[in-house]
Amino acid sequence: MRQIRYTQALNEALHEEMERDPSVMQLGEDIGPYGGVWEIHRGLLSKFGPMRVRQTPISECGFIGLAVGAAMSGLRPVVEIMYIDFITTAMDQVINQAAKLPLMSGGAVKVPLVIRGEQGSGTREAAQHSQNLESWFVHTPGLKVVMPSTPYDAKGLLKSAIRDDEPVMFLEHRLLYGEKGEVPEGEYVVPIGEGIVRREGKDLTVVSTSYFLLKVLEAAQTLEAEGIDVEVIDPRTLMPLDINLIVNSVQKTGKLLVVQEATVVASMGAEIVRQVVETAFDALQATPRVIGNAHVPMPYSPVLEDTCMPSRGDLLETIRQMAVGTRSKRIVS
Amino acid sequence: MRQIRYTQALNEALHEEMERDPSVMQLGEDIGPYGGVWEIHRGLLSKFGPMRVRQTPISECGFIGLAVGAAMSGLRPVVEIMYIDFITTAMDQVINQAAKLPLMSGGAVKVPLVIRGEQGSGTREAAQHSQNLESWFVHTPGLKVVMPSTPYDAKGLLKSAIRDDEPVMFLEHRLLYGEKGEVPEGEYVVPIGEGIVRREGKDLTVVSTSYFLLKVLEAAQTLEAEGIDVEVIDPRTLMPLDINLIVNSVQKTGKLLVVQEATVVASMGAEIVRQVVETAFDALQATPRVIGNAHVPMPYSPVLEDTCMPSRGDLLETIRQMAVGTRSKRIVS
Amino acid sequence: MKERLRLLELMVTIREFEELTRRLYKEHVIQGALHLYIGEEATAVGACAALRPDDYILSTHRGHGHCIAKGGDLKKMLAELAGRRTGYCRGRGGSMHLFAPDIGLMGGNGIVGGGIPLALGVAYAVRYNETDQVVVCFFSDGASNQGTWHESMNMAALWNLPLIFLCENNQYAATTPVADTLCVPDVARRAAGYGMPGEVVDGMDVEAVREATARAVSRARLGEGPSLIECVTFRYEAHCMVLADHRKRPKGETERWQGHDPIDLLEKRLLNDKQATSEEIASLRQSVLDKLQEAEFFARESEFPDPEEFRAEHERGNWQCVR
Amino acid sequence: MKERLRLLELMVTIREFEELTRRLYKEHVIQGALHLYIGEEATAVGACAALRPDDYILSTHRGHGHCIAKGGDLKKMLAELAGRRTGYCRGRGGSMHLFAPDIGLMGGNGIVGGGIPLALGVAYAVRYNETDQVVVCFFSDGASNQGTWHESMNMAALWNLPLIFLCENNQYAATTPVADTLCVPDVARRAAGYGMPGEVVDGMDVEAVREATARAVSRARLGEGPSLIECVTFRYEAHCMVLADHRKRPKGETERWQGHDPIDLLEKRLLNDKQATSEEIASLRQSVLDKLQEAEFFARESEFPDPEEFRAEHERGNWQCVR
Ligand SMILES: Cc1ncc(C[n+]2csc(CCOP(=O)(O)OP(=O)(O)O)c2C)c(N)n1
Ligand SMILES: Cc1ncc(C[n+]2csc(CCOP(=O)(O)OP(=O)(O)O)c2C)c(N)n1
Ligand SMILES: [Mg+2]
Ligand SMILES: [Mg+2]
Repeated sequence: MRQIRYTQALNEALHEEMERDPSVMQLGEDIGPYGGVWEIHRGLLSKFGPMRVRQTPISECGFIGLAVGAAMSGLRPVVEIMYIDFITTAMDQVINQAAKLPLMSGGAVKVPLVIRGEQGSGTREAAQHSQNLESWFVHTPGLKVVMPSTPYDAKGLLKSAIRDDEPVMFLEHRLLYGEKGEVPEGEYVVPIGEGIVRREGKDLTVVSTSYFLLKVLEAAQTLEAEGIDVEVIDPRTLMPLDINLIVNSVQKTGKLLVVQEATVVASMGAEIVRQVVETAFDALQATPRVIGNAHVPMPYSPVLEDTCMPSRGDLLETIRQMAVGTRSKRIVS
Repeated sequence: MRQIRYTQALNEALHEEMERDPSVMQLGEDIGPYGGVWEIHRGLLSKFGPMRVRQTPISECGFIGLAVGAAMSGLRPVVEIMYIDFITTAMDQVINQAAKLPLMSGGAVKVPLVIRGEQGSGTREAAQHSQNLESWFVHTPGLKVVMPSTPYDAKGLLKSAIRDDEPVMFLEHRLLYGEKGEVPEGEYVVPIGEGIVRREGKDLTVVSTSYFLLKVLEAAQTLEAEGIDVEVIDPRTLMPLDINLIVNSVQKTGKLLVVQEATVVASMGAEIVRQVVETAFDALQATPRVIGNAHVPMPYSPVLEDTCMPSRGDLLETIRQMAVGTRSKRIVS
Repeated sequence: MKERLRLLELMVTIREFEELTRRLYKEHVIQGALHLYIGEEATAVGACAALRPDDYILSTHRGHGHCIAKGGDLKKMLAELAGRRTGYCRGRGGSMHLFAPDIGLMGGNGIVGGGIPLALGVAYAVRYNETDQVVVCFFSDGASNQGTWHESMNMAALWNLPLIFLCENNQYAATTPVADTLCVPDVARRAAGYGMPGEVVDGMDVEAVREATARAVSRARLGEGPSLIECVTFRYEAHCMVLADHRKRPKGETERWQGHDPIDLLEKRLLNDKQATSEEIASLRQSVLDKLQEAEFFARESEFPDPEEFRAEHERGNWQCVR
Repeated sequence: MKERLRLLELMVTIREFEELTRRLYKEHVIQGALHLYIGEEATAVGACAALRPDDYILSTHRGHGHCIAKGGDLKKMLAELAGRRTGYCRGRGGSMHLFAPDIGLMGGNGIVGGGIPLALGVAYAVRYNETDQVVVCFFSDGASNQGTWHESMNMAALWNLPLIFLCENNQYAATTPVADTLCVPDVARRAAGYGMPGEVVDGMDVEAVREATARAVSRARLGEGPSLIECVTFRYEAHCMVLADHRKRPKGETERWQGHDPIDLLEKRLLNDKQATSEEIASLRQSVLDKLQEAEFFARESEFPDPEEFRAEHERGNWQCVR
């Protein structure tokens, strides 16, 4: 099958959905003639014109609000937020408007809106350009949250997100943009809410998303040689979460490790632990764990950024410990 | 000891701290002649004048930013946000500025800032005025998060927050405002980061904060008659969290229930479960649980709002089940 | 003449509706937040009188007047305020969140300034669909100092959207007088910074508001872009039911404005111009009261939403964590 | 004459500093985000020339020029850009986040428009402390469309703060020309909506910028409140090191602006007015290059921060979840 880049997969999804449905439109900074700073909007302006491909001023709150109002009126806006960090300037429109109006209106209006953008650490851009904010959105009722890790999923999930009648936060990772993967020609969608087993194994369940998933898969590969057999699950969607897939895996392996890039406290990782503990407490044969970025604003200096993120070595070590280490000896009355 | 209202305790803290330290100032809507819509600023304007008690336009992003800039310059601003829901309009200044600049500047600037305001559900004000957002702030490195449940703690913790050199999110609950409690005359502080055992018990550890704590204590009282002995812990501060206090209690009771008003997914409750599981897995004799508001934007209608919040009955029932119900039968290899 | 009576009827309906909600609030039939529009009737009624049924409006936390002026159903409104399933939002929104797309009302908003970008989006959709509808975005003096206002003014002008920014300058934002929050004497003069016409009108004069709005509407319909209209008006009552800020106003201020009451003003005109008699006006008021009584009855008798149904509807509600 | 040479020296320093950072970026000595200020030197240098050392400035993502113009230490700057412990922020901030309170620089900012309310706060503190310092808030055309700008303009005027809003209109926000984002021909005309003086100046003419700023500074020092100055300037280079937007500009545009280069302009004046010879200018440039070489050496030789120390410093870092 042909291999294309993650950004190209997104670009194809946009082209196809805009062709399919005249109510689909794009909003965002620099998405016009330049085609977006990430080049995901290439070719859209010339094909669909400025009403449907609207390059905006740096007024995130205003244009995300515009998108919400347009969505209430029957359009299907897809908004690019250049770095997820900037969503802070528009949180009111995301949280109090997009997420709440469908319910508050009693269904009188729908908000079929996609807010997509990249997030992530590891590029030495310092604390205001390095956050992973999925946990905020997962915590907020009224939003769906999607985090595709492959070009295939990026395209298929973006198409699903655009067709969804609820607001969807579509979170990419800028270090995934250059990654290539198999993407078939022609129409397909990946449904929102379905996770996938990326690798089968029996010793330990590792749940991971987005860019970190690649590192987890690589670690799993490495550990195979040591006889450690890791099952890797990519939820792909965080809200709604395919908890059954995770629980089934933990039922098998008895062990859960969540690996994420977001800071850990009150995060999606903590949530996965909560849900697994709540539904499969008795299956757990070791303390479930979450690893992720340190709880500090991300420093610029490469050496400091590196110390704030789980390294390849940290990952290998954690998996090793959990897979082969002493199991919990507890006997329950 | 004298009994005063929660709002009065806050008012006293503001008066005392402004008297003690000329760099302490107030910012917020309607805090001038009217004394704040919650009346927490009574008497401040006439005593300290408009430079120190600055009533603002409805420009939350601007005046919270003002507070950050003023804090960088050596003042100690205390900002009132009328409902925590409105912080969405100023998230950038909270998250990307206040929380990050101290680190990003390498310590060149400090941001001794308190953002205080009330949150909560239960007053039929619908989805845009009913959120509990502590989990977002806990998830964000660079912020301290405080949630006092009694007038005593409100006063003592507000004084600590004002004296703290880091930005503190000080989260109140509007249904606590009318509550009275013992507050001594004269100077005292409650340190940030110390939880408290509100009630000793041996059957079950319940962790709860803010307004829900009152309901938990009442439930514990009720259940005493049934022979159920509940230990109730009020962390008071969520970041940093006094996890030892909680873990010690769970070591004793073997069971953990977190009761909160916030929605549960990716919340502080999930975090407490994660931390307890991680540090005291073997002590757990039953599945730890979190209960809280439903994962929906809060509807207005009283019957619907009630169905979205754990009721007194739900609370009693959950505690009963956990305290006396079948324990986990799992035997670990 | 018919039209003038209609304006009067709408203003009286709003005023009496508000009086009724006040009573129902005291009885706890209405709960939560309730912001009365009394004193400001001429702005909603005047502005909406210049609109077609298929034009849009976006409202605020103080939105009953806007809904009535745009043709809202009193029964559905009151039922919503009482949290009933027969309400405009099936009881989910309440007073600050009336949505009625069928009459062009695209929602109230509990976030001050939060509705302004939504109006921008509705206007964008109008242009997208190439219809000749227009959108009126209501907001008050307080909201004009929100960043959303600036961003929306700029984009509306930039893209020439059929959007009318209608400022109801009622002299206060909650307890705070406008002079304490607005660094210039009026909001309208800010329009120039966006290359937009900006006009101050007497917001107590329903016909003046209608005329000013009609001018802006005709520009917008012709594709000539957005306008800003500032209606100078006054809120007679407390900011909301739990504040008593109106008691602390400068002595005589409210009375002065009441001397220029929008309903009185139009009544006098009708009488002066011999377009109506006192009796006709009295009977108009009575018929309004009758309709309101019916609406009250409807709201009181309506069922509350069914929690079971609600839970079933919201499958992501995580209900096992509630009970 | 001394003063004019000093202006030239600062502008040359900025330009050469930027050329150096570009080289160091290609070598990965500098990483992450890097926004060059080349072409805009006259605005920072002109504005800061009107300030006292104890006055404040707030900067942006494109902040090297501001820092140098306010008297920044080249060594500490470059060390910061290279992520060293000897940098202004001990390596924690990087290019977009230079903080140097000792010279009055209260920080760059990675959020467009994010620094404007901070400047408001610094100006508020100045008034609070009753000193006669002033604050200059740098921002570019793109940032002027953020809500924070409006909110800050209003509050600065409302409370008469000693704040100068200094817009560096460099014609673009990333790849987007200003005409696509600003609904009026210039930012300065928006000042009237805040009752503030607003002035457009040639941002390539360092002396014009200095004079305009000096007028605003003297107003501010006398307690007469804020001003808005719009400097018309141009960014010659790409938005940042990872975009090549400058290649897609209309043909000849960059060259036209380069024909009005701020450094050339001042050099010509110095030569014309016989205040300097070509040799003197060449040697000034050489001395700048020497200083930069020293700074480069310093940065390269400086140690990186110590991760252990960093972890110890941040006890709430939750380090057990990292490794
Ligand atoms: C963002 C935000 N800040 C504050 C509030 C609280 N609040 C509700 S109404 C109001 C006053 C609004 O004033 P204005 O815009 O003039 O409207 P008016 O009440 O006069 O109609 C305030 C401060 C809010 N709802 N949203
Ligand atoms: C809130 C926010 N939105 C978007 C960006 C991404 N971004 C960084 S610089 C820039 C362009 C800024 O334009 P302008 O304000 O004119 O400054 P200039 O780069 O011209 O100096 C953009 C869009 C950002 N950093 N912050
Ligand atoms: Mg008002
Ligand atoms: Mg620019």
